[in-house]
Amino acid sequence: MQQIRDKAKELLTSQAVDCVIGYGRATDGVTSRPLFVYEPEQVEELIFDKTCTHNLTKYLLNRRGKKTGIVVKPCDSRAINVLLNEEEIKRDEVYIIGVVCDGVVETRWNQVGEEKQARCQYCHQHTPVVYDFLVGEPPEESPPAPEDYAAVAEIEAKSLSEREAFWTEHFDRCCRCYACRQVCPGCYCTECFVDRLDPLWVGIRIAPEENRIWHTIRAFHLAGRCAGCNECERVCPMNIPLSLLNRKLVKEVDELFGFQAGLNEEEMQPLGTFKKEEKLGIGE
Amino acid sequence: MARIGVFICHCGTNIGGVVDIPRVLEAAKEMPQVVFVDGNKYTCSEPGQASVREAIIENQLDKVVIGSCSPRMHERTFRNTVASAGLNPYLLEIANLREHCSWVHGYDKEEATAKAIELIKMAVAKVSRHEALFPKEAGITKRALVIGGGVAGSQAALDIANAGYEVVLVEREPTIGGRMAQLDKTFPTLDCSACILAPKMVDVGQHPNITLRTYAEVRKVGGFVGNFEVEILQRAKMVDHTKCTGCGTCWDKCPEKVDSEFDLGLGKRTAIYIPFPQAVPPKPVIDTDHCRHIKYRQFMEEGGEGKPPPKCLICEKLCPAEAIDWSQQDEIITEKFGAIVVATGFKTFDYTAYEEFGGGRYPDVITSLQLERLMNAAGPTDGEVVRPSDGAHPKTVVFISCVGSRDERKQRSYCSKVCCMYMAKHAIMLKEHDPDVQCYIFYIDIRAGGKDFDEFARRAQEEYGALYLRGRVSKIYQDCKKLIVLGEDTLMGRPVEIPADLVVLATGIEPSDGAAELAQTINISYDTHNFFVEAHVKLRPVETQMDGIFLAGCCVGPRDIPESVAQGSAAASKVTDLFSQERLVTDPMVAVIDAMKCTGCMLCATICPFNAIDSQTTRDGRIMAVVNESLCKGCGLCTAACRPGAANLRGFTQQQLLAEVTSLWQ
Amino acid sequence: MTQVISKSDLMVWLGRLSESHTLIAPVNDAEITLFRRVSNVEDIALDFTNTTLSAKEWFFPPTETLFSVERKDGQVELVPAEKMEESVIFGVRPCDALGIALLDRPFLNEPADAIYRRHRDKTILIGLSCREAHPECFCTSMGTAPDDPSNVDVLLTEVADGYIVQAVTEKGKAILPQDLLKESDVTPPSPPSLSTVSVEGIEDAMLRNFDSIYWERLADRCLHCNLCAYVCPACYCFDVRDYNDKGKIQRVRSWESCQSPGFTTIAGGYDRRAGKGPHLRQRFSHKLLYFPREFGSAACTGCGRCVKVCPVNIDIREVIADVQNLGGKSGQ
Amino acid sequence: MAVEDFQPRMVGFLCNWCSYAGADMAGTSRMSYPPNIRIIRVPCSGRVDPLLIVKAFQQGADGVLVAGCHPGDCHYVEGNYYARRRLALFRLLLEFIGIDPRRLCVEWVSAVEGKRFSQVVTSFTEELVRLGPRSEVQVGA
Amino acid sequence: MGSVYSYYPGCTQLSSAKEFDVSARLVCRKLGIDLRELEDWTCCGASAAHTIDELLSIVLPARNLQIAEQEGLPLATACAMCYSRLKIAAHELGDAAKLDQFKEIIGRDFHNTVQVVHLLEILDSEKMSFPVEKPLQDLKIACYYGCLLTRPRNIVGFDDEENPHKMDKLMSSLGAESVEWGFKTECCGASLPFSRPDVVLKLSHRILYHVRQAGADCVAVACPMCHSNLDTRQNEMKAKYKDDFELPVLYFTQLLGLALGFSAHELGLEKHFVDPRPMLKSKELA
Repeated sequence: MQQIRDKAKELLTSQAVDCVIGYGRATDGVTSRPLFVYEPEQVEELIFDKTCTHNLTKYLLNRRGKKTGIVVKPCDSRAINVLLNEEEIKRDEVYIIGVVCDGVVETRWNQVGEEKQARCQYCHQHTPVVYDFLVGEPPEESPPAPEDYAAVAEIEAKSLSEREAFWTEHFDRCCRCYACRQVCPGCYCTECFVDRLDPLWVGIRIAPEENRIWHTIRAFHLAGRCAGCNECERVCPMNIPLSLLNRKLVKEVDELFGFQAGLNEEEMQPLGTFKKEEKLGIGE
Repeated sequence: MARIGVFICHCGTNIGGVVDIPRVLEAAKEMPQVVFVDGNKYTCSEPGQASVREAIIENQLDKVVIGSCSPRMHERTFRNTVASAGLNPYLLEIANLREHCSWVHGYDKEEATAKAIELIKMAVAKVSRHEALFPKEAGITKRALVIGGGVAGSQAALDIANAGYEVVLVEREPTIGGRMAQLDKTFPTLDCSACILAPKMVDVGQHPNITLRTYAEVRKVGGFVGNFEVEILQRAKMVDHTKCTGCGTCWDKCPEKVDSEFDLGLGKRTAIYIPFPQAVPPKPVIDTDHCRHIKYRQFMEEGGEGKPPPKCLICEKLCPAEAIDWSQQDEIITEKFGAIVVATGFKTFDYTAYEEFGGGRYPDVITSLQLERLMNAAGPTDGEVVRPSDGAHPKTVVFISCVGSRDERKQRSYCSKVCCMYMAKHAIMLKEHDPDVQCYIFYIDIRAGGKDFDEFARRAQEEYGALYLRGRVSKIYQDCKKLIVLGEDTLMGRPVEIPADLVVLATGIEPSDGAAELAQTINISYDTHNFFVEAHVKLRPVETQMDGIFLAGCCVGPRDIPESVAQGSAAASKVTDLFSQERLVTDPMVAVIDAMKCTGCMLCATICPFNAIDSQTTRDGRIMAVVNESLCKGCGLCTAACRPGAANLRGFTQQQLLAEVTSLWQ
Repeated sequence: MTQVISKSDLMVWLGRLSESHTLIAPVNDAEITLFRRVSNVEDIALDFTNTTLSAKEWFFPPTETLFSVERKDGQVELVPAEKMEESVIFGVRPCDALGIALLDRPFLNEPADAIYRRHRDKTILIGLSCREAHPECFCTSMGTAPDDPSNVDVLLTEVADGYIVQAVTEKGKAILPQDLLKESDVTPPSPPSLSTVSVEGIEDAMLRNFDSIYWERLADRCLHCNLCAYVCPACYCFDVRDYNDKGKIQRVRSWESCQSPGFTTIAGGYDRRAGKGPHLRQRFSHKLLYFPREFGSAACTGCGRCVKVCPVNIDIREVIADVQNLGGKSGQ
Repeated sequence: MAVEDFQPRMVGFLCNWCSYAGADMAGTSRMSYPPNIRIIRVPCSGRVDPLLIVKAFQQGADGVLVAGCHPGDCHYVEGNYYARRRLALFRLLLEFIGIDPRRLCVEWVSAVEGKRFSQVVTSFTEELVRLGPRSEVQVGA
Repeated sequence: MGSVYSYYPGCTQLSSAKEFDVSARLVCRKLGIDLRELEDWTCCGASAAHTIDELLSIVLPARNLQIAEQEGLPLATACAMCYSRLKIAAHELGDAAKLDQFKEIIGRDFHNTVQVVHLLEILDSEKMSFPVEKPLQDLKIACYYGCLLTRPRNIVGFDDEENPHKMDKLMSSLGAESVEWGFKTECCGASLPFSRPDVVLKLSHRILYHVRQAGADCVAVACPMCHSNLDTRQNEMKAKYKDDFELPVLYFTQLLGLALGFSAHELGLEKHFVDPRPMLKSKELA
């Protein structure tokens, strides 16, 4: 924690960056919230603990062209690679303070859980994949445990009609606040397809059959790009299990194309390339 | 509100006989924005078109739907009709009532009519989202680039030049001539290869419209048909060809001897050299990898260890024209062209992959091309056919066909086409050289399709006593001075064992080195063997998917000389045809990118098969995609891949396709 | 002396109401509580702190069809939205009740919004005072209280052996189940105390700091999602669009938020409030400046929902305090 | 509705160069097939945006057919390779949210495969009849 | 190292080619390769079965595969012939129908998952190093693989079928010089000695002739049948072709054994017709 503050102070005083994005304490006094530090003297407000679940990389999209320091967890760091790959941010504009992380906990306003978040339990990326300055000791990288898709498998085990019922029930609750989109680093479209009037893809009516399109395509637009920070699910006021959709695609993308999003900056996202001889189970 | 007119063609009874057209017209009246409906017996006929034209004018229609045969049939026709009525031709949509309806649903008139109504409905919905489109025009740079100076490339260059257009011929080697120059005689006429090729080469070298760039390679190709921008790497020749007279003193006196590529390692050449006497240009280059002076210079510059290599400036000292120029450097030349002919030719299969033939361990197992050099009067042995190992005259010569052809195990499934014929030629020529020679030819089939080809192959057997054995050779091994060839005569059904003095492998044809890389730089497609792919195998054999880029010769696949020449001329005529136009008109049904929506992720650029999308930095520093309309072919990959919906394909916009879909339920 | 109804009798009463009216009450659904139609009173959640969405969604639904258009033999016909049923909403917290009262001002202010009025007229509110306060609650600072009976028709207050029943309006009296009520001398428990924030002179403070960098800085963190607006009992921005649903054209009204991208973007794509700062400032200006000036009080009920759901902890209480402490030049 | 009198409605996105031409060929050679399909002409199978597919399903399509050139034959060289990846993945997603993947049929049909086209459409139509109508929830009120 | 395999000796290894089996086990033990002899194994059908009955030639070896599958270990063998039979059986049973037929015949379940490896594939000098005690200095070896080890390539996938190098690499890693020659994979006449001894003699003679041409001191083999043909017939060759080779023919395992420091006796060198010991002595290897 002190390391982060010192590094932030150094960056700000040397004017290497004009702002450091990190975590501060929330008004409930127990959880954390994003903190933008502009003044060296302000760095003492920076914190880092197991409640720091936010993926701050989203904010880089608002700071194009400005030198910015940012605190990232390993999962968030993958989002950075995605954004670099898609030329949305420039490497030399971002100073990455990577934090070694062995998981964050479930938090709600004024509540800090004991359990690690589900995603942290199957995560084996404890050191950021990209950083300029590393906080904490990189642990012995345990041999990548096989991804755990238990939650996904659970849905897959259901019958079609069960699955349909399951999702309809959830999509029915969606009030289309778009918090999931707004919090997602991968969602940076100047105009989201759901807001478009012409062509009108998604009707204004907040109803299951419209919401279904919204959630299906949203997930698909993140296929091969979602690095699994699960912010979408966390912020959903209606507790829609959005991570299931993303995880499903993460799984399939890995199995079909052997690709995992954001592990490096260069690799082209799977829908931006192809292999002539590959067999994908369609048109064969 | 648009004013849409719907016209339905009976196509005689083709449509009318199945679809209840009056009912379709009734229904069409009710469709949104439709203000006029009419039927025709034959809409494509002159009276039919006239009635459409009049209707458009009388009813001030601004959009038109025609229910008729497939748009693939008459779209162009009807666009002209619409245009003749003063409408933008792209404000037309055709509903396919014949191929997709009446002809396939004849068994059920009810269903067919119902379907026809919906097809019209879809077309109406789509046309209501149509916008006027305007073709763009671009000028043409009337200069052609020919890549490869073999017989195909030379022919193409000459024909284009003769048509009065400028040509730049780029050749990787120090001379043009290509493979044909290496050959001794040509089948089936047995006339001397050099004798018929040399004049052509000279013409190329001297043609006022042809700029020859030997010892050069194409590095980068940008732009599009009519306006290519090409980067050519001109390697340093170290000899100023404007001064050099080609007197030959330098290469006579140069002390450094190295294996001659042209003679395939059978002979030597000097470090400053011309590959062969009839080379064009007849002026030498210095092989910087072997030149003693260059070596010495490098040694000194790098301040290397040990004793420096011998000093040497013999060529410079002896050159009467003072043409030696050590200051030359490789340089990149950028030029503009309107069209490109690719004729990069072939190389022969590397037979060392065949362990059963010794995998290159036996000096007296050679390739057919090497034999050509041995037989050639200008070759390393002055035309004397001798064994590389001991210079003895071979009496028993075994030929093995299909080495690196028709062999799945070596990933060479294809037939190299010319081998059967040149083996016959070799058998004949060897006998001519030395009557005591006995030739054995192991073959799979004799493929002698061509004018006088079969007769030729027969002569080899009947007049020149070549023994043809149908079967593969299982092994060659050295036994003292002999090469023992073990094989099977599948016609006799028994193993054969031939003690041979010389074994000649008919190595197959494959694309030259770097073919795939070149294909990538100029963005044409190539097959699994790295042969370039024609736009259409049958109907567009010398064109590529890229407008303005044409193919000739063996870079497309195995060919013989006449075919290569023909292709050279064919490609040339395509080029001149292109150059005969003053301006190029581009199809307006291409993609556009909405600057307001583009997020600059450039996914579209990566997947565009035609490199038609460039990135551009906007005033506020955002990266943004822009479509090069001359390159875009309107496939719409970008449109489907664009998440923010910035890319949209004119003529098949998201709005239009969605309108078609939703119209079905409205 | 007060009237009391036992817990079991409450269920009986609600049962009766569910026959005569459409009964709407808090129901637990996927770990959240929402007002939903109930046919079976067993489903009603009594142990809820507060619902995830306020009762607003029953007067001002996320989406409702204002009217639809149908093509009948060449003619175009307008079909008004279907009539709504007489309904009772049970379990409205005082803060939400205030919220409804706040919505009344813009919606019922002549010319009144006919559909909203219809919702109001046909609905009876049974309030439920809060026994406990939560860290996000600050209703007392916004002019109501955990046991505030105003703005509902009937108020229930939980006591040991049941609920104190307090009819507030005639409408309320009318539905009281006299046979189930008992006289009792229980005294209502003293309301819980909760966090406060002073809105004293907030309008002026807002004016003073209208152009303060504060808003830019606050907006750094803001994701501009619509969450706060959608959970807010007092937010009432909406969007109206015509929507062609498989040939059936409908004029649809649905929730909108000042944080959404298109908000106040006018023809030609110009947006007076473009930029994160002005965007976010609009939310608080409306609640703490424009609405009070228009209708006399802040458009906030202190329910604390926005505080609770905001993914990045933009806490209106903190904002109010900050703005007041900022020393911007005096307003006007 | 009884299965036998259920008439599925399907949308077919056909690439202009192979499959649409293949459908024309089916017409020219009078190879009849069920009339349920509504063909939408697209330049390339790679032009088909999943949005169009979900939209068709939402509107009430019982099935969607996407047909393009055989891999390697794409008129645009590689369009169908991208389509293949996109649709393969999208199909799995549809299945995951409870839309029967058999309702999204992807086939490669060349310009000369008129017979094949009619077979594809016929068997797809039969498949959809077997699957029966889609549930109200998906199609929407 | 420390690798574990099911081991299929094969019939000849227990009789005429005992020294092959013995040396194989010896060197493997020393190298920490754990060979577990298959319980209740049967003949693979060798060169006879497939000339009589195709099904038989599949079922015989496959039975052993089935047993190995129970063990759940890869199946190793030293004999080129057994190797080829096992490989071919596994390949043939790739066909579902045949697989069912097989299961029905032996009445046991089988999934055809066993990986068959030849000892030469295990003793890969690129994957492991050998604790050489006695380098095979100035010993020229002609490595003879025989026709079965590398063919058919698409089924066995052992090495280049015309000019394999696995054994040569092994030998050179032991300090010997492996000569390049053209007959590494030519047929020795296989099982014809009883029906067509003349053919066997001709073929085997040709092989040895070229071993000598290549200037080798001895032949290294990986197949008992090849061994017997090359080793036992040198007298007849002398008689018929006037070629007195006196060329020792050893199993590659024996040469490996020598290098690892085992004695001539331990490796059963005395069991050969052409006694290799004098030649080895002359090079101070035995």
